[in-house]
Amino acid sequence: MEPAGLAWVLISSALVLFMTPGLAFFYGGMDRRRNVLNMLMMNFYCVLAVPVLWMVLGYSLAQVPFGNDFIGGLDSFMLKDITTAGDGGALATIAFLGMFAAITPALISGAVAGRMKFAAWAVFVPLWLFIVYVPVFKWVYGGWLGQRGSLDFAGGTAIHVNAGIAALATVLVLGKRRVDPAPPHSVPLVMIGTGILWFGWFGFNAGSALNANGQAAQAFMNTFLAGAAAGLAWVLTEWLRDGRPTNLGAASGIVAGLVAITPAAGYVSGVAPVVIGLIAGVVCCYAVRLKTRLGYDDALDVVGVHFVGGLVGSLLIGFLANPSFFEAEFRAGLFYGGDAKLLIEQAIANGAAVVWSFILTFVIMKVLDATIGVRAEEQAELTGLDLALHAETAYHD
Amino acid sequence: MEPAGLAWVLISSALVLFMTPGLAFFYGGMDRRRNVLNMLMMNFYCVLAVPVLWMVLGYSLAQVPFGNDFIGGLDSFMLKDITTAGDGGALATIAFLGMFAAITPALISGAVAGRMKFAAWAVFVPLWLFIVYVPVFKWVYGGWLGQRGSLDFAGGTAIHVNAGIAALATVLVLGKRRVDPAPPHSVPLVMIGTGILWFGWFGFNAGSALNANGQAAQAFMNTFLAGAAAGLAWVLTEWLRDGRPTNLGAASGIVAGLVAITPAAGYVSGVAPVVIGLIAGVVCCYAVRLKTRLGYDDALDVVGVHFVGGLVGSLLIGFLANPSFFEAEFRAGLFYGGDAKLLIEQAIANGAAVVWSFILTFVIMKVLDATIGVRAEEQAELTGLDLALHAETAYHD
Amino acid sequence: MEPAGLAWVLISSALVLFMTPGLAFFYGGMDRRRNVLNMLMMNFYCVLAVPVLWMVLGYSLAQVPFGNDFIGGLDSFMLKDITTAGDGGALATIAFLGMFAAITPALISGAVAGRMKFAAWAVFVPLWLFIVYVPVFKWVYGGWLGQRGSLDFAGGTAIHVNAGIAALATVLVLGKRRVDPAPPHSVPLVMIGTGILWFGWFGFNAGSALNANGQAAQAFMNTFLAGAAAGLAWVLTEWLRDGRPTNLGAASGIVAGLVAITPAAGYVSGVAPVVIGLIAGVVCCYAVRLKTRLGYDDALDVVGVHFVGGLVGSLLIGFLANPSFFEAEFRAGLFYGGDAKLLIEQAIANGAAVVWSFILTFVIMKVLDATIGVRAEEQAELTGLDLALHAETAYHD
Amino acid sequence: MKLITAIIKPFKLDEVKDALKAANVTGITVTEVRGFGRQGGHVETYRGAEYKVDLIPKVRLEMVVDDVVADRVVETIVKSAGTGKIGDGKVWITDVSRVVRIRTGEEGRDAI
Amino acid sequence: MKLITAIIKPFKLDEVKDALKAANVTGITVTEVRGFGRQGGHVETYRGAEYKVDLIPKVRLEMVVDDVVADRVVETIVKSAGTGKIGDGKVWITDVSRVVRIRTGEEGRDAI
Amino acid sequence: MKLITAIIKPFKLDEVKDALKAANVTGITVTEVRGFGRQGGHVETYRGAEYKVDLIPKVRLEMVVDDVVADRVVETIVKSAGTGKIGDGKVWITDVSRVVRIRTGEEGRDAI
Ligand SMILES: Nc1ncnc2c1ncn2[C@@H]1O[C@H](COP(=O)(O)OP(=O)(O)O)[C@@H](O)[C@H]1O
Ligand SMILES: Nc1ncnc2c1ncn2[C@@H]1O[C@H](COP(=O)(O)OP(=O)(O)O)[C@@H](O)[C@H]1O
Ligand SMILES: Nc1ncnc2c1ncn2[C@@H]1O[C@H](COP(=O)(O)OP(=O)(O)O)[C@@H](O)[C@H]1O
Repeated sequence: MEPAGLAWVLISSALVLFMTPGLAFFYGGMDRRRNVLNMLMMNFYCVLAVPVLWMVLGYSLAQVPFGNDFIGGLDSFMLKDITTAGDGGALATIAFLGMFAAITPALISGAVAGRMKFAAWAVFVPLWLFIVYVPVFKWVYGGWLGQRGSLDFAGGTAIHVNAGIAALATVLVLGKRRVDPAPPHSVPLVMIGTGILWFGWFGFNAGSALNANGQAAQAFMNTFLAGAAAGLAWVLTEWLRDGRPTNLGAASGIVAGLVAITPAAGYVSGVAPVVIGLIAGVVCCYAVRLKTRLGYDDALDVVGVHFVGGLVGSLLIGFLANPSFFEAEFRAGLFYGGDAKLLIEQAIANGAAVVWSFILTFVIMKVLDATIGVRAEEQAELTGLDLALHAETAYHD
Repeated sequence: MEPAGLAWVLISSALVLFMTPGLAFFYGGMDRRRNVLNMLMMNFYCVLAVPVLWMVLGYSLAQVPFGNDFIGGLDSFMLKDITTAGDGGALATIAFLGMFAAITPALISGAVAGRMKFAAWAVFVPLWLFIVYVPVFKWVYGGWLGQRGSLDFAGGTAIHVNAGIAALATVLVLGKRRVDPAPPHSVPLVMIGTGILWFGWFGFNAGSALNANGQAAQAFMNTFLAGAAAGLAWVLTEWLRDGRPTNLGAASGIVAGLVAITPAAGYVSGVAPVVIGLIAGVVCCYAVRLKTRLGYDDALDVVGVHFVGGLVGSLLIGFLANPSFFEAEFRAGLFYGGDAKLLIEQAIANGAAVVWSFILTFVIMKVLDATIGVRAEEQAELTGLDLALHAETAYHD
Repeated sequence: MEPAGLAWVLISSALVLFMTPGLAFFYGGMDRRRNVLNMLMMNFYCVLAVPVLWMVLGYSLAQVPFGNDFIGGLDSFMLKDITTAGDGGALATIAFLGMFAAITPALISGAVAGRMKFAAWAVFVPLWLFIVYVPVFKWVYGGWLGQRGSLDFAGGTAIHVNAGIAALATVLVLGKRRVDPAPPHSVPLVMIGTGILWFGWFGFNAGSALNANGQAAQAFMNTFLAGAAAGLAWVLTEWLRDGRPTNLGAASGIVAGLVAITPAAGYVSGVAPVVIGLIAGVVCCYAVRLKTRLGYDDALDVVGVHFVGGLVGSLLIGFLANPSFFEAEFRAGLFYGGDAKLLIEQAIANGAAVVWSFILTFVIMKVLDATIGVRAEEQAELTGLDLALHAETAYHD
Repeated sequence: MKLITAIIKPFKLDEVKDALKAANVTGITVTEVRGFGRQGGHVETYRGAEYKVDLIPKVRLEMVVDDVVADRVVETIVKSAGTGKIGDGKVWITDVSRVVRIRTGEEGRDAI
Repeated sequence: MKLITAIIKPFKLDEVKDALKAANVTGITVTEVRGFGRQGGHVETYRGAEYKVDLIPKVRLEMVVDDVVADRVVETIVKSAGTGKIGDGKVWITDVSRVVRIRTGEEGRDAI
Repeated sequence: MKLITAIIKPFKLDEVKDALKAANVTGITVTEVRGFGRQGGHVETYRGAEYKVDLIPKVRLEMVVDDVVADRVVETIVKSAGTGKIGDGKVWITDVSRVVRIRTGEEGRDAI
């Protein structure tokens, strides 16, 4: 990797690291005052445990050798044989991917808010990382799904659809909260998280070019436009529908747009990011209501935003992928002279990820429930998880 | 653009994007508890609506063709014909400038705090963008003001003076708040905003070199020194004058210094940034009191900090511009062997911007007031805009 | 410096600037509600005063000429003769080092929380900068300690051990708080600070390579792994010991690991950062209890985290330094084919820094106490420093 | 008229409120308070240091009611606020010599 | 002595405080409370889900006053706190059998 | 039974609480309040503008106690809460006609 590319990948990695605290605040602000620390802890825990696991085994299983169809091997166990070769490019890439591995399970925490035993979460994260995240990541990047020609620039399928559907499985095992949902305990904290997430997402998407080049610049532009367009769409939708434009709507729309553009960021151009953003904003604004229809308790709408948003973006690639713009070798979308093949591959890739992720996440949760138990005690849930599970209270005089 | 320059412009763009949430927290913390979400929403709205407008038409009118005196054209409508050419430099520059377009109207929100109808703001922002920001930006960058030789490195005239005087016009139409000003509802939130703003301002100023070079490095150094010097000057001034050094004083001084150095960042060197910072810090510390003298209700001192600070910095260029240091082709300031010509051009440029911005902002506000009305209902103002306009409350248990 | 290196050093400098507000929130959240603004102000003051002092004299005394054993000279007084030469590399480096100079005294503020007169702090910071920080920094970088072959990549000895032991001296002069310690007034604010600190620390450590190269990439990876491993170690330690995993434990562990890896970041590789992190996490988790044993009132554990963590990391270099990995010319650690020489040099370097820093900090504080007094009035301490010293209150309606 | 003051557990607030509404209590004023009592407190741990918190969050309800219904209202509160666990709280009654509705100036029974 | 308790609208606090000062009330204790009553509450919307908030912010004033002035003080509050709109609040009086000023130990009239 | 209400300085809370425990007061309810009185307020300065804050933080304690101990409890509070400086606060007593422990339904003396 040349120095400029390295500088870009390094700063992008730092931006992605910053996203996990951002996600913690985004979720934590939406949570109850008495549960906010449990939410922050579930997120920070991911960025404590996952990097170590990634260094030891995760990276090796997820990427080495790149050609494997389903899973890597032990060639890079403990980062064996990784040197500063290529001016550090290999190291930077491993760190960059490690940040992704850390934030993906963290995404699920929003769904289980307010009722999961922390000890169960502490075991769930490593299990989910190796059983669900690593294989799906491998399939998509270098593995059978990628080889078939499906596209996922920065992790729409591998990360958002994957974590989003896993969130559904977790809450189905976990069951509903004993207390009614409450309004966000601190909307300003939600907005702090949103600002950090958008800021970090530029590294997440544009950094995925793994170089400082035209594709990175377009991915950057797409991240800018899709986040804005989706936020605007969500706010206008609720303004018309509910009568008021809200901060939480703006925040949710921005995130929905960023999720949707993630798989497409390096493959679409021009007006496409705005189209993707607008569609994702409107669709997710309605999708978050599914839980009341269908009756699953996805506390902070991980399914409605990450699964739905990721799926929308991933499928829209089938229409909007524009290889000629990037002078690159990937299939064109239906609107850019391509045939239905790409759309089909996108459907297959997401279908495969959904099936694997849902089933195995469900199994993991069931096993945990049968062994250590996944649900917090009733008293803890009623009087607050922060005190019961962490012996802390968020705010004092 | 070469890869290193691209990496620098991309990260700088992300930093500027981050500034709008930073500004939201800076203002929101100073606002009342019951109005904070309205303030955050006014700021976030800018970063939702403006990027889309910028992509569609704003950039084209503001920059293409560069040579136009007063306004661009439609050549880049919908970013038509923009490619990844030049390794993505064009795309990065458009995104970078789009961030500036988003934060400029947001600056005005601090003046109208606590009494403006959100629907009016939602219409004001696009109108102001196209009628005031885009033309003034064009005049300064490539247009008649720039051609005459006035200097504005990162937007002292085009952004801060422009938004600052517009803030005055808006509050003159809007009128005073019905309730007395209150102390900041959360000084820590103000400081979070301040930290983000300073951090982002390095991208704002040093990124404006549009390359990773000596000018960028000096602009970076200037942003560091001027922010510090102005914060120090403000704190010492109030310590002597009012008897206490305050956090809000430090925050206000930092921002005043950053505003003042913005137009000069790429044209001054050595001790100059400290001089500019010290002057801006003292002057703005007194300027924020003008509103009580003159009786306009500029809630969070947009005039006193952005208009005055921007003007101070822009005029000081007339004394401190140092082309030989940069081995570049711009006029020298009076203290660096230049004649009064540069100072005069700076005065003309700011004068032109002030006249246009003030008059047209005033007209826009009057038209809005005559049509949809700009002022929130009395009840909303008394009991809180968050609930009345956004059906949200900032903090819950 | 080549453009890519410049871009990396510039963004790294911005990241380090962002760390001081981050530190302010990390400390401020742990402080009492009625003292939080005093804490924020002590930190922000450092980033107002130090940059100006650094530009005027600090840099020159700390680095020019590089060869001096004990202290620099006046050759770069007021940044005299600094040009954009080398594509701005010199300027970027001076700014980068200035950020370090600003945050180092800020580290001490955590120890004196809740009882120090702000006027005394305002004088302490410049005195400590020139009398303690600048010389020790010179010794380590280019001076006699560095020449002897001790290693300190990003400031373990020069910054963390130095500030950590100085914190001990300050509290010994200052005495104990009149009121019992209280729990953190806002754990979410602590976590915001933690997120910013970790994010910024990538610039702190990886930026210290002063180039975008393999060493920067490894330093980045080490910063990632050591922060995570230490956070994990602290959380698991307290989970076993106290029965609960806490957010403050995670935050403290992350910072402890980042402190410990700071001196080693560019000299160790592979599993070493995880080892350093795990050791630092466990050791510091116990070290923070020393104050109750030994009876000094280090309010927010600057000694337990920065002095101990920095020392642990600095000494572990003696075992883990791995020059062959970096194809560089420094001594190898005991586990990498080196002899005890490096470990001895590390001990000498830290010993020298500790003796100088402790004694002179103690003297400075004694002199201040004898002249203007260092301790706030009892009333101020009981009813809150924010109001008494800054005429501000953190939170209002 | 009587003033009924009740200290209850926070998570019981909605239940009690609904029960009171059902019992035709037309107005209640609610205050977040902290209470010390038999329940004792809890311990929080920060960096391994234990902080004994013996004031625990409670909610205080006060309502002015007509004499005749006072006792019934008390029973309603006791029934709806009880969990049987220590810390459920107290209810007490004090006399009110005059009550006025600010909006109308109405007094006594008409004021509530 | 009498204890006068008033529940008012938050934005009326300053007005009422000034009126009471003018009426020589020398001391007031103010509590932020939430109230439920005829006024009903409001609805907040988050992600399209409606949250009915029927406890609305109010301010509670309490002041111990001399018997002879009690009624005048009540009128003062009623006058200054009223907006004529629903939700203005209540004022009520209860008897105080003893009052002490902590600083001096003074009792009764001298204590307030 | 008697209801004792005390307004004290916040930093005195622990001291008073301990003194009351020592005096066998088994339960106390604590509220954060703001007070206006002789003490006057303070001035805060933001961007050079002065804000007069005449409501200063205080803590309100209320406890229902048996008639026989009421006066002793008052003395306990006065002693432990006093600093001799203006702003120390007040204590007052009102009558309670009925008190119930929610958990058990116990009344009167047994309820506290
Ligand atoms: N004598 C009292 N006066 C006022 N409030 C009391 C009194 N005793 C208890 N309380 C309040 O009731 C709450 C519960 O009381 P506690 O003794 O802990 O449990 P229980 O009510 O089950 O006996 C306490 O936290 C306190 O707020
Ligand atoms: N019976 C009552 N006892 C105690 N507080 C009451 C009572 N009724 C009303 N309040 C308080 O007064 C506030 C206003 O009362 P409400 O019935 O809404 O309007 P109004 O006073 O105009 O009839 C309520 O929010 C509540 O805080
Ligand atoms: N008449 C009163 N009724 C209720 N509370 C009062 C009264 N007078 C004072 N207070 C409360 O006591 C606090 C202290 O009273 P203040 O007059 O300031 O000092 P002191 O008690 O020493 O005379 C006030 O802030 C207020 O909260």
